[in-house]
Amino acid sequence: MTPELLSALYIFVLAMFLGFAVITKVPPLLHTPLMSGSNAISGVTVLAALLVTGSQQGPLQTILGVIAVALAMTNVVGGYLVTDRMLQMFKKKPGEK
Amino acid sequence: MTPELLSALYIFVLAMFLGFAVITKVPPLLHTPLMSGSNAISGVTVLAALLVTGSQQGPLQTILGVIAVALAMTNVVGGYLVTDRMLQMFKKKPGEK
Amino acid sequence: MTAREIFIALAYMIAAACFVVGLIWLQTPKRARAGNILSALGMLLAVIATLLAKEIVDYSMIVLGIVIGTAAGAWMARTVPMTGMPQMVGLLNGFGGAASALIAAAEYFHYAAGKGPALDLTIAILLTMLIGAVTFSGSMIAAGKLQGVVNERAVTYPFQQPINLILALTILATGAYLVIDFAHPWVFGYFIVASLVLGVLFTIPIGGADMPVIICLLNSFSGLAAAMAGFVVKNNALIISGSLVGASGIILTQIMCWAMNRSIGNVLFSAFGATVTAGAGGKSAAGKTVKPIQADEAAILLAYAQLVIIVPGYGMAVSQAQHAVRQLADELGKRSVAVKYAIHPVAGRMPGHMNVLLAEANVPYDQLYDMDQINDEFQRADVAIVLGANDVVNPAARYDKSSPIYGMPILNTDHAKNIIVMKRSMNPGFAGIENELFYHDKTRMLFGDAKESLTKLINEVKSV
Amino acid sequence: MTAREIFIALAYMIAAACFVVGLIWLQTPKRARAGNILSALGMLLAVIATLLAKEIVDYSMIVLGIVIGTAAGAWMARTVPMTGMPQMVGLLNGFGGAASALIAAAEYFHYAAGKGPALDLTIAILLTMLIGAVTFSGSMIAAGKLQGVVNERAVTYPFQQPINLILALTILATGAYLVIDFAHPWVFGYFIVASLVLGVLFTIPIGGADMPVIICLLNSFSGLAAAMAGFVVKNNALIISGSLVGASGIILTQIMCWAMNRSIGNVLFSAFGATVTAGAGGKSAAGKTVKPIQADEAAILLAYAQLVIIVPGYGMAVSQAQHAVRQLADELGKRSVAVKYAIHPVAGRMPGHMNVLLAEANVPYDQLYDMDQINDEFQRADVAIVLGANDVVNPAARYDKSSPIYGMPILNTDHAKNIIVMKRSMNPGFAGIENELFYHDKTRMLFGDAKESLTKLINEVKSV
Amino acid sequence: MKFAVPKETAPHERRVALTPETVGKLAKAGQTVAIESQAGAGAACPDRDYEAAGAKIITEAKALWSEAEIVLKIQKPTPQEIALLREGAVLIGLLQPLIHPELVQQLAQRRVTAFSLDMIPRITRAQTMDVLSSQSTVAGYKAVLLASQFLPKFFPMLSTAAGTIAPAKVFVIGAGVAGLQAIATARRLGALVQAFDVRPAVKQEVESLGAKFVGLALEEAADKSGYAKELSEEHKQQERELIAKHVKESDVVITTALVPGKRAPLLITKEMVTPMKPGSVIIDLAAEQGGNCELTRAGQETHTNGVTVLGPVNLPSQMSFHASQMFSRNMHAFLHLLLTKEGKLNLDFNDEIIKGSCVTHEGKVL
Amino acid sequence: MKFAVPKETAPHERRVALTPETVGKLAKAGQTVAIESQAGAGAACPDRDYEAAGAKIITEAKALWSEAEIVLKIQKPTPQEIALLREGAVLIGLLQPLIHPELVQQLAQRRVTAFSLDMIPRITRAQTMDVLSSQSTVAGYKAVLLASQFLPKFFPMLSTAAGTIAPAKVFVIGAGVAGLQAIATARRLGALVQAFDVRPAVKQEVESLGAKFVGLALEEAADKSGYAKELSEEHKQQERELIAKHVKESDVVITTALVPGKRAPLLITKEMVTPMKPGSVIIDLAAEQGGNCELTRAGQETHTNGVTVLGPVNLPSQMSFHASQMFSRNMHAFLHLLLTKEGKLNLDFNDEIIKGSCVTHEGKVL
Ligand SMILES: NC(=O)c1ccc[n+]([C@@H]2O[C@H](COP(=O)([O-])OP(=O)(O)OC[C@H]3O[C@@H](n4cnc5c(N)ncnc54)[C@H](OP(=O)(O)O)[C@@H]3O)[C@@H](O)[C@H]2O)c1
Ligand SMILES: NC(=O)c1ccc[n+]([C@@H]2O[C@H](COP(=O)([O-])OP(=O)(O)OC[C@H]3O[C@@H](n4cnc5c(N)ncnc54)[C@H](OP(=O)(O)O)[C@@H]3O)[C@@H](O)[C@H]2O)c1
Ligand SMILES: NC(=O)c1ccc[n+]([C@@H]2O[C@H](COP(=O)([O-])OP(=O)(O)OC[C@H]3O[C@@H](n4cnc5c(N)ncnc54)[C@H](O)[C@@H]3O)[C@@H](O)[C@H]2O)c1
Ligand SMILES: NC(=O)c1ccc[n+]([C@@H]2O[C@H](COP(=O)([O-])OP(=O)(O)OC[C@H]3O[C@@H](n4cnc5c(N)ncnc54)[C@H](O)[C@@H]3O)[C@@H](O)[C@H]2O)c1
Repeated sequence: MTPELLSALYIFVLAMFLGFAVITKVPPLLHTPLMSGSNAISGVTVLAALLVTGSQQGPLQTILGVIAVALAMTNVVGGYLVTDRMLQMFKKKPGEK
Repeated sequence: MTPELLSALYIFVLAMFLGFAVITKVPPLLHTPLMSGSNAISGVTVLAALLVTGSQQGPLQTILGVIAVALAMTNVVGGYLVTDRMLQMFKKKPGEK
Repeated sequence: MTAREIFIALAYMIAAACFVVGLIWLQTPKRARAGNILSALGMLLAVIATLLAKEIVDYSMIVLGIVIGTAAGAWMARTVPMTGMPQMVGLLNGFGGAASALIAAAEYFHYAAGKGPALDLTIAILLTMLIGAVTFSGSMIAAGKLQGVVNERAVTYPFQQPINLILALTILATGAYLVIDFAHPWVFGYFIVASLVLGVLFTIPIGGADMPVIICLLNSFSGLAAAMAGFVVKNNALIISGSLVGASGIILTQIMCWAMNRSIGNVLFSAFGATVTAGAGGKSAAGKTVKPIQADEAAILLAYAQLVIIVPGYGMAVSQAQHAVRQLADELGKRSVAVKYAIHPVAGRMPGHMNVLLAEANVPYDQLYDMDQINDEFQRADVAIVLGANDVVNPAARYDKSSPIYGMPILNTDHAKNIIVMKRSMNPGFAGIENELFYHDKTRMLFGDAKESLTKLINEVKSV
Repeated sequence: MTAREIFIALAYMIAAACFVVGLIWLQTPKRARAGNILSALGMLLAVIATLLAKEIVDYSMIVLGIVIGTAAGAWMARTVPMTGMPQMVGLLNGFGGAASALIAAAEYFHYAAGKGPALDLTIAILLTMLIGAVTFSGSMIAAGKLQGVVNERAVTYPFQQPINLILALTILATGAYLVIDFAHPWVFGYFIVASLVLGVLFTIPIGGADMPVIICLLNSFSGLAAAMAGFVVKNNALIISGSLVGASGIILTQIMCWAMNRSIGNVLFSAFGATVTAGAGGKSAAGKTVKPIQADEAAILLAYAQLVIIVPGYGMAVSQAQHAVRQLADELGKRSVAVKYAIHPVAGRMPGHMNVLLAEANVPYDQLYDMDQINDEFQRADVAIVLGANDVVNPAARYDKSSPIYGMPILNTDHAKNIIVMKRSMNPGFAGIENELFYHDKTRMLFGDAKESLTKLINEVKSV
Repeated sequence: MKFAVPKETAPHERRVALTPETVGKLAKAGQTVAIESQAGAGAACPDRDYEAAGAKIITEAKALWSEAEIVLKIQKPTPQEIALLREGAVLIGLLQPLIHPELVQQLAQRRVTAFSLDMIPRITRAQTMDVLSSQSTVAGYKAVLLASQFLPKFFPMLSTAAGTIAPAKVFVIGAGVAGLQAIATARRLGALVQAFDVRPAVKQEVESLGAKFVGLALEEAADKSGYAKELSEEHKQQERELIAKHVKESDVVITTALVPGKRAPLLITKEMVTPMKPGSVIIDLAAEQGGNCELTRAGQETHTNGVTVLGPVNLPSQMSFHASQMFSRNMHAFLHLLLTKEGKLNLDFNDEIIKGSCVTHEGKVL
Repeated sequence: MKFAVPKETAPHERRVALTPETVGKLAKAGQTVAIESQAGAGAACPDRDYEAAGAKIITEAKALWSEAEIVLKIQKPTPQEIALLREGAVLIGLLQPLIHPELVQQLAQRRVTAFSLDMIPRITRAQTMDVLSSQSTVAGYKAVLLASQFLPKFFPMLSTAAGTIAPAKVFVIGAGVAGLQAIATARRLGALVQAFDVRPAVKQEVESLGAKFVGLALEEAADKSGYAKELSEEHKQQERELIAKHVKESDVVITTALVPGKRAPLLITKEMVTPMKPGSVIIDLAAEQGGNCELTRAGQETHTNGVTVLGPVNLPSQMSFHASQMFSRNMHAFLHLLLTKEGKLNLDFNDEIIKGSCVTHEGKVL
């Protein structure tokens, strides 16, 4: 176990903590948008895919990588757009103070 | 800038985030106990003092270190005990459901 | 450390901050949209920063992947019908899991060709593969169930437990083998297949009604997969965002289960999900089901309405909820929701029963409407609240000649766009007969004593 | 990595978790004590883990330091009177800062003896020194002001701004010098002295009433100092806990300022703190001051009371707060607080004015007490709420022969242990005269329309 | 059809069977309505309003009666009036056929089709024509006001510079329609209200008005139709003790206990009244059915030991405008049942309501 | 000291100056109290209660009057009664000296020390002895009940199977003590209440009872002492139009407008009454001071176009028990001021209250 890995683990644990702390009482009407929004974030794996694809490790890696990029990108783009569509119902009413 | 430092910075930033996220709306009556409680935590610097004192870097370091241990330990022990005294007023009443 | 590296590190931190704040904002209706947009901007920043990384030397393939992914994502999001949203989310989630799995595979072959990675890296790669694959296959089944492509009932099969055990052992064994000796593509292949099968077997025994919860859980998994991938490619942004999603997803799953009055364990491992709708509510003797609603959701429905009509009945009197209902009306009034009371001639147990109580609570007379004045307005109402009333809103009075209340004029509550019924149980009212209104598509039941429910509702409306 | 190291890393993580959860629990009265204990356990674990670290080779001095520190801390905590708590916290905080500064000094001399540390380490040492020293001297001044040892008024002196500027430049210059060339103990000495002076100058111009806020800010600093020390000794537990305290301390400072209706900037840089109490409330023409209270604090006072007596007056009628007050009473009743209403014979503007309204709100008759029945009970009341009443609780009626209300019997509100007055302003009532009750030591003013204040109060009581 | 509304001739009767509002509705539907001059005077409905609504004002009562096809009344007609009716005419009103068999006999002889509104079965569909409910509502409300007029005390609690006034204690016996309305009204005025009844459902109903229910509600005391029935001797004893206790402590007692078709139960004896505080008031709404209190004299005011006992007769008539309005709307709902869309008479004796309320038809007593 | 409480002899007066409760307090303080037999009968205070409280019951009025050192009355005494008084005796009651100068003259001649409770200055300290306030409270409450007795309508809104009953509209003119109490009582019964007054402070006071204030409150209409004063001609015109509009729309009008020492302002003319709905009721509480309505006849009931106008005289007497209780407590508070701790008379003419309320002393009119 390298100190590097140890630090990464610390980061992992802290981020988990943050994740737990961040979600509190969500009204059920927002369960689906919230899930969908955080699903889009989980598409962050696209970063790893980019690194794999771009670093020319070999043709196999590049092919797997480019598929991964495409899939993860679909997840990210689709995820954010779908969430936004769901959330349009909360547009502010004109009369509201 | 070493990767080690970078990780330490990440940890620092994440912990700051966590610190921000953790404090929400505190009733004024709890301002002082909360401050006092977190003051006790800030005595965590005792860990550094222990390391300095115990690692026999030299007589000067040891002397500075032992003073630091004593001060930080006062902070820790005094802080927690004082906080506890302040909080005794929130003991559950017998009649309460 | 170069300036570029510092920029990248900074960008990652900002992106992480965007994700955190975005998630927080997504929890209140008012800022949810902004939160989503902020989160998306964070992602954009993270992607741009990554593209600047010195490891990346060739952009051609990357562009290809990005273009395809963006196009596909945009198209899917544009075309999916509102009703298809949940399965869409499931599908996308599966893609994310698959991407992580593919990265694990790529890295596997990368290292398998060389001298094999360090222990921690091996474990990271295997975990990424396992979780990614489970996420992928599980999400596909879940989406399929919601879409109706896969049998949406809870599928049970013989020897379920032994099969699961064998599967788990297979994964463990192949994993251990690979840890000891890395370069065995066939063993890795077994590992992949076993992981995919695990995802399927994990999801298939769960009924369609519980799928949203499962997708949420799988979403948490895909976050974890991303975090593991972060360990593999040594990228802190991935670790942070991935574990953020992993943790928040689990909390959200928990909250969703609470909202259904179930535990996670119950959702995952019981045969309760055997019918499509059972998870969502109770069932009447005749097989009709009612849909319950919680105060928080009802509050949102009310807060975003234009016109709310309250139909008080004997239950309001029994629970002495007159003051509470006025308060709710006041609270809605502050949000410029119009509130009217529909007073049925025989609501309660004596002539003028509702008037006595509402006057006590100082409800202005000009908010009270009698049946003839208001019956045509129900169709314009976004929500009708049936507050401890029953017979006076029973549609059977209109057509069921055998009913003891046949011929009594009733309030057209069923014409409203949404109906929230507040009562304690499914017990009948004075006439002792069932009320089909409660089983109506548009009706949601807020069970509990009227006064207590109202108190909750007021709090929730305030916090919306 | 050895098993010992893994254990230590694990222990640190658990300790960090204890701190986080402890801080969260400290925010609700119910779990505050448990939170503090949890946090203390975390600290114990962290200390034990550190003692196991392989860097530590000699324990004798450590034991000495620990024994002294523990004894001192325990003794101080035991003996400090309740009223001395704030300065005690300030003092302890200063100790924490001093410890960090001492570590920086020790490390400085350690590295100065050798070939000098890397750039990042140099900066970390200097920052630890700077923040630690500022925390120390600032806390000492703050504690001194609260104790009355140091002049508690806001001390201003000529050329304040230029002096501060020179000081800042000194620190910057010596710091830069040390970064370039590390081994110059005298320069380091200047740096220390300048830092200490900065702490003094930072605190001395701020008035005694604002000291709690300043101590909170300094507490945040001492957390940062600990975090910096973590960078120096390369210890993640320090970084995490230190920055946790640093960040939460800033938020808490912000919240405390809000509670005083001030901004942080205003507290730090205005001459507003010139008198002892000005920060805490308004002032009457005669120089007397009133102490405001916010709904959340009032709620805690009420929620933990045994007996609350409500004194309604004309203001309740004007704001039509009768329903709200009954709700508050109900809410308190649920928490088994006894609630009584004290009805003065001439409260309001017509005979029976209060009765009419309270009956409308369905307040049970047996909670209403007239003056003769309740006047002796006030001394047993934990809180008396004066709800838009004024003349009927004015003690001047008892002894001030020149007062137009002299001779009128009044409610003994001033005998209660705490008094919360709810009115909109300091305006007088019907008789047009000042009311000294409002300036009483035990009295806190909850300004605002009675109904609105009550609504807030009800919410807060629910959430206590 | 030709409708006729005569002026009520019973003493102290100020109501009228149709108000101008209902007359207007009938006229619009093409019916002819004749009103006796000054018929609505006591109910604040002047002749000009009837004319404006489309009615014909008839000064001559004889002409009115003899020309009418349907006569709408509140109180039962006198023999003289019946004698004026055409054969086959329809008469609707509060006829109380069980109490007045001789009247029924005469109506049958004249081959009049007579409906008694008090005989309408109390089913859900009949609620709009339920005159017993509507008039009881008035009586219950009015009973409290009557009590407040005689009681030398305030109803509400008042804290004043001249001392604190204790709230009046009101005890309501029998919480049917009138009793519940009395409870509600007394509570409105700020009194402390307690109520007693024998039917079990009543407890919750009383509490739903914020008042207190006293005593044991006995399961057996209600029959299927929701009316009260008579009690066993043992329960009667318990009931007596309970009532005695609460009567003694009360400032106002309002009794409404009835058992259909029987003399009203005697619930308050002279002995129970004696220990009451001087100035207290008892309002006996059951006076016409014999009274719930031993001291009640229907239509009279008696004083015993400083306690006033009132046995008001026809209280609704004292609030003639709204009592008439409600009666008139009930009547309109009932007519709706008797007439076809085109406005012709169409008696469907399979209909529960028509069957239940018809007293005589084609010479036969039903 | 020897106190005496005669039976009130004015017609319809049912109150009594001291209730047994207060008699008990005086007796405990060592005073002798003589009560004329049956003095409290009208106020539900039987002789036995007085005896129990320590009073002597005197059957012979003459003896009572002539032996007393302090006589406590409600209404002014008759000349015959005054003639019976001992020289130097003290008489306390509602003497209205400005209206009855001849009475004052006679008292002075008899060298009686007379206090008129209506002359007590309305300062804070005097609130406990303010009989005008306490009796106005009763009058305001009673006025609404009186209206409800005559109005052929419900006060509250009721939705029933026999249609929806609209709430009664009540208009209160003059929102002093009586007016405010009337507003509160009418609101309790569920009426829609509007009120009008000329004093500016009244708007908020009316709203503090949940009712609606109409019209412009004019700054100038109140003098320092808080009483109303007369208005300028222009404002009177505006006032008339406003009142006419609201009177027309109302079911019940209650007027209480007074200007101290003057005839009550005439606010409602015959023309304003004519367009009112038949059945409407006007209660004029200012009847004794000449009336706020042109049609008012003090103590009588008049009917015009179906509108009933009542000018009740001495309404508090109709709620004799509590009116007496409040009066008696006021009286006790006043006596507290006149007597030393030992119970001896001690008149401190520097005291604002004693000075203000004393009418005659040692043969002089003050
Ligand atoms: N107005 C009159 O003059 C009069 C007179 C006699 C009869 N009636 C009859 O009474 C009926 C009135 O209809 P309605 O709709 O007002 O009442 P209803 O049909 O009797 O229904 C009342 C409903 O309120 C619910 N409830 C009772 N207590 C409650 C509480 N504490 N909190 C929440 N809900 C509560 C009950 O359901 P749960 O038990 O599940 O909570 C019940 O279904 C009609 O049938 C009418 O004919 C009226
Ligand atoms: N009861 C009677 O019969 C009668 C008759 C005539 C006169 N009085 C006199 O009236 C007085 C009654 O005493 P009191 O203590 O009831 O009333 P008060 O002395 O008049 O005081 C009322 C207080 O309520 C506050 N207030 C007004 N509106 C408010 C709102 N919307 N929300 C919160 N507070 C509000 C006012 O302060 P802010 O403006 O600062 O909010 C005021 O100081 C006595 O002096 C009595 O002599 C009584
Ligand atoms: N289904 C409907 O639509 C409908 C319509 C009208 C009335 N009702 C119901 O019918 C019931 C009777 O109404 P009502 O007012 O005409 O009844 P009522 O006038 O016949 O009797 C009045 C009350 O006296 C009570 N009583 C009888 N004997 C008693 C005794 N010995 N001691 C105490 N109380 C005694 C009865 O229980 C009843 O509540 C009520 O519950 C009413 O709600 C139903
Ligand atoms: N300070 C005290 O302790 C104390 C004690 C008692 C009364 N008061 C106050 O004194 C005031 C007078 O009380 P009151 O009831 O004896 O007054 P009142 O009986 O003399 O008059 C009754 C009301 O009629 C109004 N009025 C007069 N002329 C009018 C007109 N032309 N049009 C409309 N309204 C007209 C007056 O403004 C007053 O409100 C009240 O405000 C009362 O609160 C004060």
